[in-house]
Amino acid sequence: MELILLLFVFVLASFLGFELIAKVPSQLHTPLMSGSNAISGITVVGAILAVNTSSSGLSAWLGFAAIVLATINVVGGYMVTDRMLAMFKKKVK
Amino acid sequence: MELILLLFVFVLASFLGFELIAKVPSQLHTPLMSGSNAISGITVVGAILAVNTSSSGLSAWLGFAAIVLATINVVGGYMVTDRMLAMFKKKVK
Amino acid sequence: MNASTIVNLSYIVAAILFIFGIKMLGKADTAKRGNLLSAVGMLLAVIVTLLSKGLSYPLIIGGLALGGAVGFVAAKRVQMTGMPELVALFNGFGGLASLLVGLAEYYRAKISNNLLESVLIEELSSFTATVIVLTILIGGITFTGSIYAWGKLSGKLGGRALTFTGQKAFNTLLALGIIAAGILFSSSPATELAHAVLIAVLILSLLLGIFAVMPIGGGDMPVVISLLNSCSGLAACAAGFVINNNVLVVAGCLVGASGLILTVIMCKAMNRTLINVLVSGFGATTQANGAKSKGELKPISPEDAYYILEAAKSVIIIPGYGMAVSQAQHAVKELGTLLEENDCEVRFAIHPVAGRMPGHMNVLLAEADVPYEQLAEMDDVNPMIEMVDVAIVIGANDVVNPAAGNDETSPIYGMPIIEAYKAKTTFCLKRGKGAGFSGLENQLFTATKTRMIYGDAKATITSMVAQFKES
Amino acid sequence: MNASTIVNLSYIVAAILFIFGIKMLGKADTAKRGNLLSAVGMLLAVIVTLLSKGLSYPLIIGGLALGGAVGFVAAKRVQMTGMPELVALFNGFGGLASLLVGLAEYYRAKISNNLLESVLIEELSSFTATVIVLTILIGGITFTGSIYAWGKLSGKLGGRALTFTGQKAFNTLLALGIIAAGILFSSSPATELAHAVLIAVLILSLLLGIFAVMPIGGGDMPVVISLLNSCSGLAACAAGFVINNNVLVVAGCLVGASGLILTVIMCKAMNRTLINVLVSGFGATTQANGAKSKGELKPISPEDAYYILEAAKSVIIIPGYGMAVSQAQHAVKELGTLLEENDCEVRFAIHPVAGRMPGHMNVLLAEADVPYEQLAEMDDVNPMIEMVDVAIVIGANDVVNPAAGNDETSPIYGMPIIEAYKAKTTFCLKRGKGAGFSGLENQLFTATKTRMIYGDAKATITSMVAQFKES
Ligand SMILES: NC(=O)c1ccc[n+]([C@@H]2O[C@H](COP(=O)([O-])OP(=O)(O)OC[C@H]3O[C@@H](n4cnc5c(N)ncnc54)[C@H](OP(=O)(O)O)[C@@H]3O)[C@@H](O)[C@H]2O)c1
Ligand SMILES: NC(=O)c1ccc[n+]([C@@H]2O[C@H](COP(=O)([O-])OP(=O)(O)OC[C@H]3O[C@@H](n4cnc5c(N)ncnc54)[C@H](OP(=O)(O)O)[C@@H]3O)[C@@H](O)[C@H]2O)c1
Repeated sequence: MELILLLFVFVLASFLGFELIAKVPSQLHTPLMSGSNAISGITVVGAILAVNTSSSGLSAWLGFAAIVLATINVVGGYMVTDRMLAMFKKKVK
Repeated sequence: MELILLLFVFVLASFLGFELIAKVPSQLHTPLMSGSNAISGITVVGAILAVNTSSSGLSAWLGFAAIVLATINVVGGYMVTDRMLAMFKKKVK
Repeated sequence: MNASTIVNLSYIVAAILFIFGIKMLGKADTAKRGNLLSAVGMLLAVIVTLLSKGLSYPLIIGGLALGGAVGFVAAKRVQMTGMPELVALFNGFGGLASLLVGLAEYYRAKISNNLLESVLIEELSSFTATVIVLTILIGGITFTGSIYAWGKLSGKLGGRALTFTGQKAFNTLLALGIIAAGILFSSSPATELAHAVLIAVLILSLLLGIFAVMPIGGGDMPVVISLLNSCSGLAACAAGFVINNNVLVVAGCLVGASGLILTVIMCKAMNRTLINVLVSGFGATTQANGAKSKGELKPISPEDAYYILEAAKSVIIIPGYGMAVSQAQHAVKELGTLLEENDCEVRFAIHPVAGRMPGHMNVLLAEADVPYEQLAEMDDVNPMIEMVDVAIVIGANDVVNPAAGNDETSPIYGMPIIEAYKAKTTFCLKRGKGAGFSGLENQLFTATKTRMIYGDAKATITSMVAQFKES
Repeated sequence: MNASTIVNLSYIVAAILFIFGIKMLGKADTAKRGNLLSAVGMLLAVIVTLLSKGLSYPLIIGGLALGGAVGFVAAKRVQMTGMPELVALFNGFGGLASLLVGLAEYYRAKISNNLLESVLIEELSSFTATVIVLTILIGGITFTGSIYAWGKLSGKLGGRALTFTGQKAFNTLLALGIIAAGILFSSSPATELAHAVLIAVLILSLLLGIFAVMPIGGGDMPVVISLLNSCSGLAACAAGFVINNNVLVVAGCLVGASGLILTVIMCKAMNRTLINVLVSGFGATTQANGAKSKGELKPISPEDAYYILEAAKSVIIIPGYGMAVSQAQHAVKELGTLLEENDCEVRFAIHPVAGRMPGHMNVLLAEADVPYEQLAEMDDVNPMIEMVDVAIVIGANDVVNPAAGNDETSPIYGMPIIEAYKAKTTFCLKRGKGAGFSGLENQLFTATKTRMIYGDAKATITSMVAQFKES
């Protein structure tokens, strides 16, 4: 049952993702790509959960590496997107 | 956990519902309303499940009434919508 | 893969079909297929549900057959103009069905010797109890609200908004009563008292549905129906939470959300907010507002109108609710054809909220086979309306009321209108001095360039058509 | 409400913030706030996750700090023109992180004395095993694919598409190998062999990422990055299935779907299909195609060009990839200002796929403070281009190649272009006879009305600017 629900969540989120993006002006494609790339760094949550006291040395270190990489993705991703969008801001005024 | 997932499903479906409808031409509002009204007859599934051999007399009859009403909604709803849309069809050609 | 997995996967497929269905319903060229697709989804959901174990088939098949037959006949028989009402009726049935599903689930958990002495054999979690209350509440409001709306639209109940002093306070009390009873039930669904409390929720909800719709004028019923449609989706969704069924949750919620947004879109087209529609008592209290129009009505006969039309080189026809009431669309189409044969350019100007349903005029004119190219939107017509020889207003009133543009005290101030008053001559067809949906006076009727043609719209148009044919 | 409920509800809130964030990123005036909103969602998700029980905080905080610092510095330092590469790099990291999460979950279920002799202390369900394989597969492809794309874009690896005979067969073999190993692992994740099999999946996936991107030309990298971005979302989603975490599933899936649709939109703007981009080896094999152009190149010096520009009353500037390469945007902006002061109407014509990223030109020109009103879209420029005195093509090639319109044998046939060849005079700035991204000849360069101005775009423009200032 839980699995089915996760599948439902998957299907709905997919459709929602499609609907949200339709008709984005082309100059926003790059920031959008970069911004949604930052969101994919959500895997940092999984990485944090992997580093718990019960996990063996190897999986803790794998988790650590995952945290570092995912955080680079998140922090860098949001900041770069913000910088790109700041340019557009300037243009509009 | 299951409840949380159902909530997730609820939230995603709501957003999806909103996104799907944005920008519908006004002449389609009525068929759309009627068509989505037919979908709300999905409660017939719940009604069917309520009429099982283990249910007491009262709840079986309640279920029966629910089946009748929901089926009217479903069958009538889809057919009326179809009739409305058939009119538009004619118009286009 | 066991049976329940198959059922659940089929539910997912059904949900996907609903999603595509709704999406396709939003575009003119895919709408029909979209409706079909969603019907297939429904069929799939029903069929796989029938595969579940332990069902009492005789009762179920009987119910499906009975409901299907009634729905079929109703949908086949209904006149085009009666469709709004029918949708309201169907919607009410859907709400009631969800309510019954919630109620049945409560009784299932309860063995009743007689209705007052009974025990709850299965402990209902307070979550389940809460969603049962919600199902009954939403389903109940949807049911009576829709039936009342149906009554108003079909003219069985007066169309006017009914208000009485203390109405808002009364409705608030009803709502508070439901909330209190709901909390009481949810916190201890297993007690003796709980059953009575649940029945109280049921009755209060049914009442609330009636009293909430009462102060809303008949013309606003489409908005109400759309909102109630959203509610019936939510009721199905709540029922889904009660019996833990995904497809009910998803499909119900899709309808709930899309219905709500559609309602908002409709309100916007009338330049009003949803709140304003629901609580303003529009149509009951606004007669007094707005500037009084001065000047007199100048009636002419259909014969005189015919001579003017015969000489016209361009005509715009502006249909409204009155055309629907008198079922004049076929006669109107014929008049249009005759005018064209007489070398006159004919266009139909469609206001988005003319009539009582969005697209009402489009549907009627489509039924009468008016070619698509002759239909024009408000925004396309207004800029060139000054060059038009004759504007024929057929049973429209609010949608051509200049007060919307120039009288800030008018309740419809700000609504975009078709500027019929700018045409060189304007004919207004109506039965008498009756006001339009908003109950407002209309200065268009007393303008110098306007001529009134009294009588039922169909009769008037038919007589014009006859004149054309004779000559 | 216990802790886990709070965490889960916060995840729902985070997901809602992501949804709003993505939606708002799609509109110019809300994009910045949308990005912020989605960042807040991320922060929320991370913070509530940190409240979970039994975490090893030193390692976690260290990881967050280290990653945050690196991300911060990289994002601050990067040049505007280097952003595409950086996004690719970040994307690769995200994919690798998901891969590691999947791997860690496997090792968590396993006590290893040494890597070869170990036991699975917890039975992995075959579902979990399958999603672990998927996480590693998708994450692996994303990682090496993105790194390779980064290498191509930043010029560290040659930009050309690399093809070799049997490439498709080789890639198919790799994919088949992964599938076989994946099935083997999923069906018996507890055996001794399983560990080795999983490592095989890992290595093959990493290889597949490289070999899948190899045959794609540098110019198509934006499309590839967008696709890989979609993949990294799916990898996060798969990781969510592995550790049974909703927010990973939802957020990952949103990114997966929106990334895919964005990819398709990009391909459409180039009038190509996704499949064509991925497997055609575009840029490696197409040099031979298309009609040979006849006629000769007519170079002039920047000085001569200056005299023509001085007399021009209207100028259109068409920037392309070359402007980005030479970082000429500031000089171009200055030239535009000087031309305007000289009483000449100046407009910038932006082709949607000019450059190497969608919106590449917009970003560069915005950086140089070119006013918004001077930017024009292709469709607005083309109808009036015949009246333009001078069109200055700055490092653009494919997007002004008339073959797209008139040569059916050309691989870019059908792509909409800016019709620079219709202007009264056309200047083309490029370094030499180098071809454009598609490797095609361009008849515009040999047209009678065209003059070539060779040299680095920035140097050329700067010298023109100097001339203007001297006079
Ligand atoms: N379309 C929608 O979705 C929608 C939804 C909610 C509300 N509304 C509201 O409904 C109104 C629609 O405006 P409208 O101009 O179409 O209609 P209206 O303002 O309701 O006016 C209808 C007119 O038709 C005349 N009429 C009625 N029966 C007739 C008959 N048999 N023959 C000839 N004339 C007849 C009436 O005058 P007599 O009584 O003198 O004949 C009246 O003047 C707007 O105020 C709009 O906001 C529309
Ligand atoms: N924007 C996107 O999202 C995107 C994505 C994928 C693919 N693409 C593809 O990329 C292409 C973009 O077309 P485009 O016209 O912008 O570029 P292009 O076709 O790649 O041509 C670039 C031109 O710039 C010249 N150039 C390079 N460096 C220069 C420098 N430093 N100074 C002066 N000129 C220089 C090159 O000639 P020399 O070598 O002789 O100097 C070349 O002619 C299209 O084919 C499009 O399909 C775009």
